[in-house]
Amino acid sequence: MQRKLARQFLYDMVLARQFEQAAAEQYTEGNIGGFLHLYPGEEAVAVGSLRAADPGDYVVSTYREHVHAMVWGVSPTAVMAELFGRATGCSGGYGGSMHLYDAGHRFLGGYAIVGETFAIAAGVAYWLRMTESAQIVLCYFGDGAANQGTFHETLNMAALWKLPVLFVCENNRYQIGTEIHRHSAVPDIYRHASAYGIDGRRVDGMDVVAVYEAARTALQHVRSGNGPYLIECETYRYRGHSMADPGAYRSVLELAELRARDPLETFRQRALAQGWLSEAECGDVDKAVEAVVTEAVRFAAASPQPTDLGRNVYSEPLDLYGGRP
Amino acid sequence: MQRKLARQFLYDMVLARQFEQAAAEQYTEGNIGGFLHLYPGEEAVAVGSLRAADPGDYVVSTYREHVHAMVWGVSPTAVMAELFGRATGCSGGYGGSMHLYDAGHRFLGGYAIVGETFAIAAGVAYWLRMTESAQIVLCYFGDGAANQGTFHETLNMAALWKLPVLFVCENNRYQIGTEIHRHSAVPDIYRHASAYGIDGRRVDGMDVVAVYEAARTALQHVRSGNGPYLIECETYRYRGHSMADPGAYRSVLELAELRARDPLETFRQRALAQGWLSEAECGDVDKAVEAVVTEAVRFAAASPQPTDLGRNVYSEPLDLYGGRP
Amino acid sequence: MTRQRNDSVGSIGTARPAPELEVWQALNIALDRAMERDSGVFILGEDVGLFGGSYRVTQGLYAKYGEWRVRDTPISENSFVGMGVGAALAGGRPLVEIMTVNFALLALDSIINIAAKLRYMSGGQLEVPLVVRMPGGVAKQLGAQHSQRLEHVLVNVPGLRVVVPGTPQDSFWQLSQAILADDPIIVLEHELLYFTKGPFDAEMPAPPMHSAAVRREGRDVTLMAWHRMVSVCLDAAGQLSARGIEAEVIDLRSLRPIDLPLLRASVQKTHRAIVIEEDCRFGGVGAEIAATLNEVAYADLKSPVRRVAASDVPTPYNVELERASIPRTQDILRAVEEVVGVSAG
Amino acid sequence: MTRQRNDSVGSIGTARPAPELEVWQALNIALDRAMERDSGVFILGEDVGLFGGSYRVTQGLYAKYGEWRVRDTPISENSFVGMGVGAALAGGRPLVEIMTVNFALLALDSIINIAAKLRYMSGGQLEVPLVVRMPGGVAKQLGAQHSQRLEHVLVNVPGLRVVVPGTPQDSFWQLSQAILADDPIIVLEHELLYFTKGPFDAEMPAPPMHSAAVRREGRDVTLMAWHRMVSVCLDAAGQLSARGIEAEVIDLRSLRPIDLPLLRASVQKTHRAIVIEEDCRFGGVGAEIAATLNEVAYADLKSPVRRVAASDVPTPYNVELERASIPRTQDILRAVEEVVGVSAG
Ligand SMILES: Cc1ncc(C[n+]2csc(CCOP(=O)(O)OP(=O)(O)O)c2C)c(N)n1
Ligand SMILES: Cc1ncc(C[n+]2csc(CCOP(=O)(O)OP(=O)(O)O)c2C)c(N)n1
Ligand SMILES: [Mg+2]
Ligand SMILES: [Mg+2]
Repeated sequence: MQRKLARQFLYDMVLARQFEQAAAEQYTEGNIGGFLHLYPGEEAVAVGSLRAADPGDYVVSTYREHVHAMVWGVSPTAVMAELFGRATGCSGGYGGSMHLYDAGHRFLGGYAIVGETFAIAAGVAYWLRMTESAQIVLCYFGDGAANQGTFHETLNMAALWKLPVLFVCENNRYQIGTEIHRHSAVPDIYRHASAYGIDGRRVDGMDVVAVYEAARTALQHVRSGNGPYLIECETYRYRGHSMADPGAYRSVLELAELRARDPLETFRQRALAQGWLSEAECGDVDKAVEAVVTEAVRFAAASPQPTDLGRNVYSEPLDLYGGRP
Repeated sequence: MQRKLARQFLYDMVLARQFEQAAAEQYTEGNIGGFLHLYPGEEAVAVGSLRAADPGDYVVSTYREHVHAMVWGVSPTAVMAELFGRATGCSGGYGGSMHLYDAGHRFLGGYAIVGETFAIAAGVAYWLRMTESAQIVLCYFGDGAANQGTFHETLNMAALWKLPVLFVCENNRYQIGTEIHRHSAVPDIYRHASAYGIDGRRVDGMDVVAVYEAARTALQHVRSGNGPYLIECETYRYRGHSMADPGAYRSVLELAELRARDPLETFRQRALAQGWLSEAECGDVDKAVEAVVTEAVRFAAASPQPTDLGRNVYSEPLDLYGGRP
Repeated sequence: MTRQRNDSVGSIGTARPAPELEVWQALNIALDRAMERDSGVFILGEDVGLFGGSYRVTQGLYAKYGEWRVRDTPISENSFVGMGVGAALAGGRPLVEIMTVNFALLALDSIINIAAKLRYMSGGQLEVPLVVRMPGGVAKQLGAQHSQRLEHVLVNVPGLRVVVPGTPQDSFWQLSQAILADDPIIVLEHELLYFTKGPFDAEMPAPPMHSAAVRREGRDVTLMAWHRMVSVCLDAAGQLSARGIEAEVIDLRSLRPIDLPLLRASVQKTHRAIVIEEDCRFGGVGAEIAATLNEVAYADLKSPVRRVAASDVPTPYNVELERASIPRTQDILRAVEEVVGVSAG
Repeated sequence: MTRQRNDSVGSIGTARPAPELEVWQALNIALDRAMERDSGVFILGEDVGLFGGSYRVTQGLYAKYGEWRVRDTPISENSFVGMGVGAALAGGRPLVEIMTVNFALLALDSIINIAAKLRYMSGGQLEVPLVVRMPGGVAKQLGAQHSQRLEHVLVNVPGLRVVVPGTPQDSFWQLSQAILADDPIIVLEHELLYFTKGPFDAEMPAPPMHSAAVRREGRDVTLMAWHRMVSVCLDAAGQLSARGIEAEVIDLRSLRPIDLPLLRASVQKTHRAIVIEEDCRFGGVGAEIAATLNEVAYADLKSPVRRVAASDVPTPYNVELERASIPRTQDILRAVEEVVGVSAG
């Protein structure tokens, strides 16, 4: 593979890892509030799939979306500022960690109610298909989200109308504290696709190259007008569900086993072994990312608070009492 | 097969046919109001499946449930009286055609919002399983209902916890005016079962014996603790969706083709040919049913109206203002 | 994500000669004109296409605009409303028909927790020009599950606007205005009004979408209502007039926002007010109107604002009980006599 | 379909020595005792079992009663609430926990169009002794989608009862009473109150489930609130007292039905009343209370009932804006000064 892409993968994953680490620290220090869902362990999924897409495509993600936003072009400073709730955040400080948006990059969020991403993505795809646009939509969801009725409803419609959506399942085996075998009768999420006549396949979500290759094939299929496609990425989150969850329901062994397959480290070793990247280049990436993350935190901390409580509720200010004095 | 059962099938289907015919007439005369969804053409489904169940089992049906109620033991007079909205109706005149109930017979309705039957049935089954009861639940739903999120959510839970439910799909090819190929990406409803690891099969819903045999096998499976089972019955409704719908969206040819396979007539011919029933017996059934239906209409028309608007909202009368004078 | 800009409502397309129309026809014309004018307007809903709509509102549009712009959906309310939101985000002007308000209970997450909040949550980057139409109200013996009213649920939600046209002219005006607006707007229609006739002029300039209208002038008491209850109020007003009591009848037309200035002005004249609603009294829309009017027009009121509302029961199937469960002319007469009596004494 | 009959709340099980407890512990004890007493009581919800519940309310019950009586569900709100209804019909006393009120938007069909209506629609044959617990309110920076309040939605529904315990004692009493009742009951809990401490005595006889409680006596103005707003009112009352204004603070405890007699009695004494709510003002529960109190206590009131409520915006993430979006002590002080001023002048 090209060195350029290899460097990109490494950069994205290092950024993802360091950014989330910084976010965790800032949360602990009280600079970030609310629910904070982090991505360590799952980096290969967002990076591999998004890097396979075209910049003109749309992305719809969940509340665990910091990394998706950044890989899709939202600057780390704008994301960190949003976590800080500042006016310079990508949602102006009104959204928060679970509600990152960037209209310019067609990054449409950021949805905190499990299962919402399906219909939003399919709706965008409906519009793209109706207007015969060449763009497609990437829709992310977790293993737990697959049990929500909207999964079924939306996949049926997406298949029925051959909508250009790539559904990417981030199967990290858990719905908060409930392990997949206890929440899904058929834990092989990719197998559900066939119930709608949709092509689905499973890929090692700890291997960024595998995810990238699978996503390319899938996107080719979707972009050619063959309708939706579903990829199930087997991955794992190292941390608890959110900063509030110690993740005590998981065994130390399980965690160790998965950490041994760390997507970032395995890729780094492979890149070095294959000669895609040199030690020096890897070192440069680490340094570059460190600077970016440090700057993101500095920028966020130095940014102003939003001050207008009532704006953006409607297209123009609306007086509920029609001009009440 | 035994003559007794054959006579039962014939009686049930003739009653179903004649009762619905009478209901249509009473609706036209203005004695029945609201939405009236009739069953002609689909008789073999309710009759074949319910006659295969044990009287102690529970039944949960849709708004097209007059026949299910009667086959399950609710008297035709009580059903007709309910359609008339009278106090003698099986729901006291408060429910109407779409809301027939009979607690004594464990006939739990009568649900008018498409897709509601799944969870209700699974909930009853959960209780039966939790209390280690030998009873099971029969859950009816249409082809259109299979696209509702509750289908997916409930089948997953029913499979996950091996709940004793027999899901019976009345696939009459239409969701009001929308033909199945236009509402389901995979019109083979029974194939959806496998997405949950549930056994599912398709049966000729115009053949009461076939439905009965399939239901027996399925019930055996369910009752033995193997979890849910799904039967898709391919059937057809002769009339429009409800009395308000002329059904203009269907071709005359399609209708003729299906009428040629009329479940009632084909069974009658077969029963005669096989010697299960004699002409005389068939004639007796027609006469007996005619008397029952005539009596049902007379009884309904002669019955009193319910008069108390406020009863049965709560277990005991509740003053919203806590004793407001 | 560029979205076509639009001209004003009054001058849509070309006139059709139609002195009197039924509500469904007025809605149909509004849809047709909006779709002709703006190729970004499209319809999603159950049986809106080939079947022509349960209440004929979308009749003819499938043949004229094709399946992509008039899409028959499966029974998947929460998801097809959510798809409407997605399409709106991408640049479209989707118009979702929920076959009846009762099924909207399945789609409230898409309406309340997505459509209404996205503009705000995104710091103003995203907009959701979505129109959701739903027939509702208590019709004729449809039973409890098909008679659920949701006004009280929707009016409380920041980000939504709720209009309740009851005449052919208002139906045309307000639906047209809703389609032109850039916010998620709920258009509640009443199942018993679709086939009622009324004057119609597509060229008449439209009043503001959220303004109320005085349907009958009077000096003694103000009756405020919407949808079918307006005609019940007019009926009561007629009978009251015979007894020398002149009731002013106001059609609210919009429930979020409400046209409080008009209500105040009326109360300043009549000094007595009653809200009549088909929804249940406890926590209904009438409570908001009464509470607010009591606050802002306290000095003008001779007695507190009264409410005449549906009985606190699920809607019974029996025809007599059903009638008794929602306000009838006599209920309004009784209430008026009470307030007029009270304040006279 | 026989269902176990129950003894009264006051005498459940045996006492545990616990002078002061946190709300979650009181709820936990109520659940434990109900499950010990009645084998028909069981729990359905996300992470209620192995995980012990997001707010620890079900902690320890999975180990004690097993997976059938404490069931971890998939993320399928509408269906597992519907299953609760089915189990209740068959003879059980299901207790469904919806992880937070926000997700209840997905389950409203099961709650409003099934649970609340079955007894009535069936002519009284069926009963649905279902309890649905949901944590809600505006917590700390959870963002707009996780701060949706649903009081206004639920109080309007015939067939439902809605209680809003805010103290450990009330949480124990009202949850215990709800489990014993034979109607579908919604128990709304507040996310910020779970870990607040308060006196607790499991043996103290319980007051009626739907009664309100006077938390502080006063003669000048009545402040009515529930959940976290009660403490905000008490804070304001303390400051007012320093200025010679004695506010009476009432904890509503129940929103459907409401304890109007108590509110009336208070207003007869104070002649001024303000409803304080975390929900949005327009069409909120406060509107019902204000409208009704204005009607029945008109003569006693020196000024119309006021409302202090959340701003009409989706809840912002930014901490300062979030605080400003719901009533604070100073907002109550301002409102009190207004009514006292107004009525004094
Ligand atoms: C409808 C709904 N129910 C419950 C929740 C609470 N909740 C937030 S995340 C989550 C688990 C989701 O698991 P999964 O889909 O696998 O995504 P993951 O967090 O593992 O990435 C739950 C139950 C929610 N946000 N929305
Ligand atoms: C949630 C919901 N959406 C829409 C409707 C209106 N409706 C009533 S029956 C029906 C078609 C159902 O089709 P199917 O499930 O195949 O049952 P059938 O009527 O054919 O027996 C529709 C759309 C409804 N009652 N509930
Ligand atoms: Mg997961
Ligand atoms: Mg059908």
